[in-house]
Amino acid sequence: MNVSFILLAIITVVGTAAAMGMRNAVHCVLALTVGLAGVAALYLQLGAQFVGFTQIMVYVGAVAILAVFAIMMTHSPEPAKPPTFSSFWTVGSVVAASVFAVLAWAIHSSSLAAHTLPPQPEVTVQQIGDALMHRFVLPLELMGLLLTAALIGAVVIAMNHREEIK
Amino acid sequence: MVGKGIIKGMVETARNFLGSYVSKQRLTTIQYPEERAPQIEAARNFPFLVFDGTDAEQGLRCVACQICEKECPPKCIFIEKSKDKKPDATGKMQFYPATFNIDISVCMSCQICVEVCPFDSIKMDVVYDLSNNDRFAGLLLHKQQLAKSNEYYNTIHPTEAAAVDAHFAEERAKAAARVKAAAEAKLAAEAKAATDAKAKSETTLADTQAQPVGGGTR
Amino acid sequence: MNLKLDQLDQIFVILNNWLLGYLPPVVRPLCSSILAIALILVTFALLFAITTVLERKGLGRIQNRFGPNRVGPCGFLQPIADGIKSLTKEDIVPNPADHVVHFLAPVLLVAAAFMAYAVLPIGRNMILVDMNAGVLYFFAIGSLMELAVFMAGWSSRSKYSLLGAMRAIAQMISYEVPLVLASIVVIMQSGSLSTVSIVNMQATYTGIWPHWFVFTPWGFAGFALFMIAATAESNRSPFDLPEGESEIIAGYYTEYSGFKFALFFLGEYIGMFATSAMAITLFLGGWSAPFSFLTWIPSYFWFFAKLLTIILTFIWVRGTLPRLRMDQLMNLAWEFMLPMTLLNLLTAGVWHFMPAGALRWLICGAMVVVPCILLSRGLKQRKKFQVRKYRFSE
Amino acid sequence: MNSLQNYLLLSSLLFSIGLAGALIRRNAILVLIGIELMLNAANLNLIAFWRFGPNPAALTGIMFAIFSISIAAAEAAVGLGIILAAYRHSKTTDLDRMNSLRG
Repeated sequence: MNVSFILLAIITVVGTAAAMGMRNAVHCVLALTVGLAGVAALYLQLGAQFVGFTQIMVYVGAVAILAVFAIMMTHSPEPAKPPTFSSFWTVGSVVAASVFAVLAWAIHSSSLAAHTLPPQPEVTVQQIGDALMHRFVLPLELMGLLLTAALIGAVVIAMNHREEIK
Repeated sequence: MVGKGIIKGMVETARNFLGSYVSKQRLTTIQYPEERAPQIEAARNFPFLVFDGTDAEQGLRCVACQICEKECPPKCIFIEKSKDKKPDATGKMQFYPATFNIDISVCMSCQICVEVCPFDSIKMDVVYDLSNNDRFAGLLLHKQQLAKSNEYYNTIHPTEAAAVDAHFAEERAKAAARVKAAAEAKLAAEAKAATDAKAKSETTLADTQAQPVGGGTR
Repeated sequence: MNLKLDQLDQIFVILNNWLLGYLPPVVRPLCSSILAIALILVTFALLFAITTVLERKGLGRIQNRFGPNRVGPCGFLQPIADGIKSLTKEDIVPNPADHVVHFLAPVLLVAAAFMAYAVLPIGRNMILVDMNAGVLYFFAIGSLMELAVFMAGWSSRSKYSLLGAMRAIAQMISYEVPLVLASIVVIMQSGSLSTVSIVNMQATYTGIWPHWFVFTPWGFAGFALFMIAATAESNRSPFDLPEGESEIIAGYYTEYSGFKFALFFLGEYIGMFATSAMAITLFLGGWSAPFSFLTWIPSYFWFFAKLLTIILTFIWVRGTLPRLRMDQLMNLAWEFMLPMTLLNLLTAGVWHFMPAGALRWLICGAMVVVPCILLSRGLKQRKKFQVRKYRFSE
Repeated sequence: MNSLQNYLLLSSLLFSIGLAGALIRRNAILVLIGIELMLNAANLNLIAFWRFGPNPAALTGIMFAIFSISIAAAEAAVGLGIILAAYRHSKTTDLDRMNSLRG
């Protein structure tokens, strides 16, 4: 286990844990960006440059900003702070912990530990583009369709229907 | 077509940019401490005291009548009257201010002191860079700082000063005429007295020898 | 002679290698990066200083004023005075502000702005990291700046800051789409996301003319769209609504003072240089000379000459155009820029598959110009871009 | 040394954190973020399996991750749109108080 992995793992786990545990929602999102940047760095460490940068662009540049905007727009005027966690937080954390325990047990007991790092494959953007345009052209088209649908859907859902009110 | 106006504007600013290097008339800014914008004649900000001649102490027109002190709305003028007297601008013996202070941090440049002054001794100045490190003592102007010559007044407000000077000349002429008239009257009175006395003596010489020759000048 | 000029071109590379020769081989990569990073930091901070004074003087001349002319010869030492001033000013943090985030925002902004230079080729063989996905890295880093802007606006707990941040983020997100789409034409044509190979592709000549992408219909349109989007992305006038001082004081950095304010200024300018440098890399041939007989002049000279030209154009535009309204800004992004960039993509595709010749030029030119005119006319008729009418003047 | 197991453990930890967040947070936006985190954990798994797998040249893991990121982005956009619509309806993003079917 090398130093960079440990460092990135710590950053990721601390960032995401803070994102789920902090009181202020905006702080949560900022911590989330740290955690997701850590994940992106892990991708880079694994040699997936394209995915790493896409991760930063999509999560830090788009999702975090969107979430922050949503938090700002749904800022409730009431001064009393609602409790951070829901009423059944004990149940929730027990479920999450047990999920982690099961997964960890499965990983630990599996034969995957035998795998060691194979030589770094050379992944150029050209190869990714070729793969997207040949082998994965149908998923790509579907993805385009999905994103268009999501774009239109999000606009329609979030749009203020002022005409109806009038 | 969209963009025509943008190009027009860009050409205009480019012309300004290059033109400001070529022709100095385009530049409206004045490099302040070295150059100063010419002031119009009606410019005014804080009052000063006018003196005639060369000696600030002797020629001061102010007679410490304290009207300005009373009229000043923010009460920024402080005058202390002298014990002795000195001749004023028209040669009459008058008091003069032993102390004359104006606190220009209080002064509101209303010019009321100038309006009420019957001796044309307080006028408005045009010096505007009066900033100072000491905001109390530095902005309290004393008589020495306030006193400025009539020539200076003539340079800053020529028309007004010319009118004041003409007025003073008239006053002085009147005063001189009065003095002259008084002197003439005195001379005439003396002469008359002399002739009267002579005549009297002539007429009364025979009657009464004991009449003394009186002055009768007063 | 020729050898010497080559050496002049590569002088920084040679110097770097010579310096590293004295070090043990283990630390060489680390020291090489540190040297390069230090050089970039110093160079672009210096360029920032020069730009501030050039901008102030240029804007002054455009408005028939002198501009700063007191400190040093012709006022060129003004940035030093400004730096001393901002360093010695009190650093005021509003009491209700979120102190940690308030502190981190300018740091993140400047760091993100400088990080973008890692993939910008400043000269031949002069690049920090030749990344395979360089252009993608650049845009990913650009999105970090939005986060910094949000942090600044939100942590100040001031309505002006928040409004400025909201405006800035809305604007940056809206214009990131045309920015990326305008640069995709270059990526399509060069078949690479690596900035080095994009520049190498443009650094060839037919006769004396270079193969810059800007000298093609799609390249020219892409360059124009990229520059408009870059102006908006770096919050420069006429798209400087986030800091519209007549409405919201200074936008998201209203509550900053002293050196943090200077950092915001620095970050903004460094970001502007980075986007300009990206435009140079993508469309203007990076460090390559404009004519084949001028290749003997060092490559970094050409890079900085181009960068300075773009900066001066930015200043010129700032001195000319008035600020847009928020709805005009958004309409421009979504109703003009986005369709135009998409059409430009199509044009680039057509260009790629047509045989070279006059016909290709004609068709591709028409494909760019005609929709542009039609679109602008249509939007004008729908009163989306009307001439401003002032109710109370005239 | 830097084995697949570590990456898998890390990703399962991320998944659990995301799951915990999605289950116990009251703010709807943070619940959505928890779901995003779970997706990220899956992505990390995909990349790790691609890297340690027998045939990295096939790029399948990378493709899967790219598609997954796109889906996550779409999901975030639609999810936040729904949250905004719900907020406009009930004036809260607190999930414990969004408990009536009638708006």
